[in-house]
Amino acid sequence: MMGILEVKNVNKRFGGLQALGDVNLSVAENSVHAIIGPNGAGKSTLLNCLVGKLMPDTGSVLFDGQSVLGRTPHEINQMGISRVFQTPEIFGELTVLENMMIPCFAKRDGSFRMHAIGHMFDEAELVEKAEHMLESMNMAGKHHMHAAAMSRGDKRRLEIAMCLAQEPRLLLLDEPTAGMARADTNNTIDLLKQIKDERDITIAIIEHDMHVVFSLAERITVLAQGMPLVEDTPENIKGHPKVKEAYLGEAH
Amino acid sequence: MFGLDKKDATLLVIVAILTLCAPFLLNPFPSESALAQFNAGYPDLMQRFVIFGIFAIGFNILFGLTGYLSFGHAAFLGVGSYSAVWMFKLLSMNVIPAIILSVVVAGLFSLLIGFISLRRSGIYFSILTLAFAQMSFNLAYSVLTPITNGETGLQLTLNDPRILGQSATADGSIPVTSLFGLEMRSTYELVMGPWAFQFNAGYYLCAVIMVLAFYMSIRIFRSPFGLMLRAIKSNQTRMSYTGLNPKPYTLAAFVISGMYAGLAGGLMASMDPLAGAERMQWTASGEVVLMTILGGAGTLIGPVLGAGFIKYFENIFSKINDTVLHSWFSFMPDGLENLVVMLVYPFIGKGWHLTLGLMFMMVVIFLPGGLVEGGQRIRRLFRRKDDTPAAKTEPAE
Amino acid sequence: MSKLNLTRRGVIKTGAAAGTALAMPTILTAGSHAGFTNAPTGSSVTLGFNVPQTGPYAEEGMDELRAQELAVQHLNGEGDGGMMNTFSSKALKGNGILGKKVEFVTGDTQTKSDAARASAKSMIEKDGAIMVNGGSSSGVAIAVQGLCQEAGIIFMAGLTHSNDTTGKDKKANGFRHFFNGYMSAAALAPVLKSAYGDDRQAYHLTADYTWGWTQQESIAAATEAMGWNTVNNVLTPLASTDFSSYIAPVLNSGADVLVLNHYGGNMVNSLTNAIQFGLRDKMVNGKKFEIVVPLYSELMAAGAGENVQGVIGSMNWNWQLQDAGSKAFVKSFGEKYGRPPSNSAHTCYVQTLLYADACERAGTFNPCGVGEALEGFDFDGLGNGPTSYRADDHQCFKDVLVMKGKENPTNEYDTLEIVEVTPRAQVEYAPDHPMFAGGQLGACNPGA
Amino acid sequence: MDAIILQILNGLDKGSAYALIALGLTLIFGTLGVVNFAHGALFMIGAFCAVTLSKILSLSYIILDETQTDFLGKPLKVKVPYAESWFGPEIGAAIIDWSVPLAILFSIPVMLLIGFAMERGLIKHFYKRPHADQILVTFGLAIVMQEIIKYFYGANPIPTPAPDVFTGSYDFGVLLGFDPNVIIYPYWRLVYFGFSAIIIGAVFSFLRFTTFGMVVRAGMADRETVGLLGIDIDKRFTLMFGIAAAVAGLAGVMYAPINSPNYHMGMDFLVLSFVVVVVGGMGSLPGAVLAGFLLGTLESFASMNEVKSIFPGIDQIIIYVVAILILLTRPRGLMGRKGVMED
Repeated sequence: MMGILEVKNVNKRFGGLQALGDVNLSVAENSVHAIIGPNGAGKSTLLNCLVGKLMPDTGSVLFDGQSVLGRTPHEINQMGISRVFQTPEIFGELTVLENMMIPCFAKRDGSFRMHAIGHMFDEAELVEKAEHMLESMNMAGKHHMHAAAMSRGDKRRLEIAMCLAQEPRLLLLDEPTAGMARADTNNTIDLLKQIKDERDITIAIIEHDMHVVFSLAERITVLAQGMPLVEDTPENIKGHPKVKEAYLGEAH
Repeated sequence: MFGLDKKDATLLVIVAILTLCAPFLLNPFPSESALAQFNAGYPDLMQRFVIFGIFAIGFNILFGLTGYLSFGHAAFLGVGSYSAVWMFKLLSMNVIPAIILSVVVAGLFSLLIGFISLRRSGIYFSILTLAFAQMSFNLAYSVLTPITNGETGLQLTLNDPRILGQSATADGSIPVTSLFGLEMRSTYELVMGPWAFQFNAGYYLCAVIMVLAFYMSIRIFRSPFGLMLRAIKSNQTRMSYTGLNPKPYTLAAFVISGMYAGLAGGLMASMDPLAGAERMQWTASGEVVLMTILGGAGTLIGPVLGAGFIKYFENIFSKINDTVLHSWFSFMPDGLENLVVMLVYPFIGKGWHLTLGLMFMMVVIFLPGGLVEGGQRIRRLFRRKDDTPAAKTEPAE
Repeated sequence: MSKLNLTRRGVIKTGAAAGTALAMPTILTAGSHAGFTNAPTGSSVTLGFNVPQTGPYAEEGMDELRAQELAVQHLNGEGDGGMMNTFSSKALKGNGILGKKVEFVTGDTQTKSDAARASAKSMIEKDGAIMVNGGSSSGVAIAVQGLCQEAGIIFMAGLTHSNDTTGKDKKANGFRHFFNGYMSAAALAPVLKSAYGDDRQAYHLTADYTWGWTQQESIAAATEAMGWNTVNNVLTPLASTDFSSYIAPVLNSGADVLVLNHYGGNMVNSLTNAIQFGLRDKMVNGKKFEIVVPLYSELMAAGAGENVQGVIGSMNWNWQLQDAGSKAFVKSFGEKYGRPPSNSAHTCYVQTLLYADACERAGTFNPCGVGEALEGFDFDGLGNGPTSYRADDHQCFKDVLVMKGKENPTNEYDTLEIVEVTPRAQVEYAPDHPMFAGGQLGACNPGA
Repeated sequence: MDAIILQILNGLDKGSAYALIALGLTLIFGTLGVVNFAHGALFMIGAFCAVTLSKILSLSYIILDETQTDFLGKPLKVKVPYAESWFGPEIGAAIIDWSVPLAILFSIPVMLLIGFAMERGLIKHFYKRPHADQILVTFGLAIVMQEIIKYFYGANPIPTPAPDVFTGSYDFGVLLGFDPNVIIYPYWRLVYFGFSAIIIGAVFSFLRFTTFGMVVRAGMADRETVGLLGIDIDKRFTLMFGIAAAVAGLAGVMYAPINSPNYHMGMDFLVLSFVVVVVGGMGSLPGAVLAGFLLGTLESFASMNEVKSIFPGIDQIIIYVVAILILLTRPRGLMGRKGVMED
């Protein structure tokens, strides 16, 4: 079966360094797929190749049968891929509600629309959608706060909410729990589980934290030194000797 | 009201009332009193207040919202002025076609320059705009003299081949600019006891246009488009990863602000049909940056305040000479009078640049949000007395 | 209650009750509204002095301002009267103008046409100035002259040397006492011929804007007429500060004279650069290499320092002139300010007196009357010998000074010496001379 | 051919002035991350150090000479410099004559002090502020500085000649086998070129071979890490600012004889020096030097009549055209690093 995301023979070199070597990856629709690997395994490079920030030297990346290569990040996003960053990328100077409105507009109007006359809150339908998203993320009542003033956990939830507001078909998460306290991490896991249950969505997650990975993932790809090591179910990965070897010596 | 929420509508109404009453408000001192020196309610300066207000409002749409610092906006103002004067020379003395042409030409010119300059960001963008503007100035001053009349500036002459209208009036003068027959320079003078107030047709045209421009700027600030521009300033990464293309948004903002500058230039030429190359010099571009920041970049009213402040300084403070000073302090004993005059003189009259520079540093150091922030601080100071710290984060005004 | 008075300028004056029943309404009478802009109503009359007070020409402007203040004192009967005593017209009595005390307002032109117009407008609209005097560049002069024509007041240009001011951009309400590019050239040519011979190869460096072009055109025509050959004319950007790349090729071009059609900072720098290259120490074509600066001013000479030594140029007036008028002016200026006046100061002083005198002779402040009194006015005793204001283009005709940088200056003001006073007949030209063609004076405009 | 050699010479000389100014600007930007619009004013103050010293050295007392008269017909006041009465006319005159080179010594402490004061008093508070704020506050400072100079020295340029031995020019043409007078170059400009080369060399060696320089270079590459190393970076930044100010000042001192200094000469150079820095790449010292020479040479070539007859007015805009072309083809200038000043 053809996955929603098909990565074929992707290579990327930085000078003398082989960052990605013949990476193949297939993410099945409506699954949660985790990509793990030690530091420097090429996880972030791979992610950047998927969203248009980096251009692979060779290989192909197909999303829903269409190539994403050579497209800009915003074009790829409009195809249905949203990305959550390691440190939340939100519009700090804007209010929470304004933050939420932006993806709503982007979903409806595409990558550019000269929409300079009406009031942004006159679009009742979109405002309702934004408010609904905030409510479902337990952020009602924070509408008029500056996003930068929120706690880190709230920022993360806002970022995820912003991505979901675009109704993406594929959500990419780049170490969403990095640097979080255990309680926050668990909240995030619950949130992602909830999202998974409530929506038709494919989630690809890059994660360091095995606890998160094994709580969520349905399939796992292990990268080491830019090469895919194994791809299997969480149960099989857990005891896999190659994986243990790859992680050997890494303090964890 | 007008598609604005209550707070914005109030602001608009206040601004409208203030501009319409400006002839009274700017002439608070009786014309014979010593303080009449500080009166600013004469047509030329009032026109400049609102015209530079328009310029700064437009600049703020680019700089205040997207954070792109252009050092070349004066070029659009200059191009607007030249187009307007050419329209007066060739077509008619009516200001409407001239203003329309200046906005269109400035829009096209800014589209070209914006398209190229916006390929870079940060200081590289600033230097690109600066380079374009300086090129325009240098060329307008010398090589393009057939079009711009170089050093002297483009003026009307008695031989202009005006298609709609005459080259010279019956008594051998150059016709004056008008709005369907209402001469822009006609002034109604109201004398009330010791006070004299001047109501100038040109000023009111500019004032109405400025209120409209201000209204447009509020609409843009509050629109989804304005939201996108603020998003660009805040976080371009998130912007792209939300499927939005920042380039056309910034370019649109650049062109809109260029058209505002062209409008200001066209109005300037309509009030006084001359277009000089100095209008395009980089210091003129710097001036609008100063206005915007002095007033408060990214705020609605800030740029207008800043424009008024700087123009007031340039036109009122520069005219205070030592004779005037001596007459002010003549009540003091001679030695003291001379001492005071000596201490004050470096800062005013020919020294007004020094005061401007100092004030400017003070504002940037202590009031990064400009005069608007100063106003907010004062308001908060008063509010704190009866209000508990309800002062929470206010959305950008 | 109110009286409407629609006028040509479109000014409507109204006296209205000042809000309360107690206040008496001010009703403007016809007498207070004499049919021209800013007609003085009280016991005083206001003159507007529009000079650069900031920017590179600020010193020039300061000197003009000093002279104008002095002129106002003299008009009001204070001080020693200066040139009023030597002036051939005796209409001025030292009691102000037409019995009204003279007051003045000042403005800063910044040497930008926009700013100059703004400050002139503020003098006219706010301070009620009846005339505007001063300025230090042709661009500003022409811009302000246009404004004054439109507003209906008299403009007397300060330092403006472009042919255009009284050529294609002349205006009925504008007058110029200063000489122009053509007159400089006409005055210089014979002196250059006798000093450097009639077989010279000239290389021109010219400021790339209107004044530079007209100056170059004039001097090239005048020198070619006496046998010189113009090897090359290179235009230099106004913004240039370093002229080395323009000067370096001069020697190799076969030229033996360098003409610097520059003014102000440009001239100071280009002359300094040329001297650095040692041009004046070289021999070319068997002759000593020479430099000519068509338009000199004292401040430029001071800025260029010893570089001006031996360099020939022209001037409108100089404090070293020994006629009674100049001596009287230098004395009263020198005693007040401790320095000799510059030639632009002289121009502004003289123009103030001439304006006042014209008002007295016309018996009105109406610009049309004043203009008529100035047109074709012949006078003497204001430092330039017999002088005439030509009616056709409002250009003043008088002797022109040819100056040379002094070899051994005795003090900081003694930088130039007078080589020759070229008589007025030699510098005159027909009003329709091609270099001045293209404009019309138009009709005088009294404004409201 | 001779014309081309001549313009290359010219270009190198102009370029050395540009490079020197741009170097100081880049030092400040590269180490402190501050966009200093007052740099032109520092250059101007340097030139006025030369003016001031020459005024101090020629401080005079006045004697009245009854045989001559001044413009008012009174006895002429003749100024006799103290230097001449103390050291004798010849040595005294020589001291006055050499005031510009002496001003190099005089200006270093002055400029260092001004630099320290500026950094401690003002710039320090702007490290964390947006670049726009830095531009504005330093621009305000530049206006204030030039107005102060104008207040004391007036608006007119003040001639500040080089020592007599440097007047005249050297005939390179003869050296290269051309006719005499074909390629000549003023001595003082040659001195200026050599001087710039020495200063540029000194700054580079200072950064390369001293511990201080290594810390600063590390700071230029990654400010935060250096801060983390526990090195007292504050003091070094202050010193760095002082050095940059001194470099600007020295450039100004030596420039004084080339063009008589006036109060707004800094503004004339400001735009130009920014263009140079940006073309070179913000924060890159070799880039600044390279761009300085490049733009100087191109400007010289653009002033040739042969070029101007093809592109009228090209010398008016050449600098900007080059800047635009380079920025569009090389996004970060000739030698700029990624991520510097792009937000």
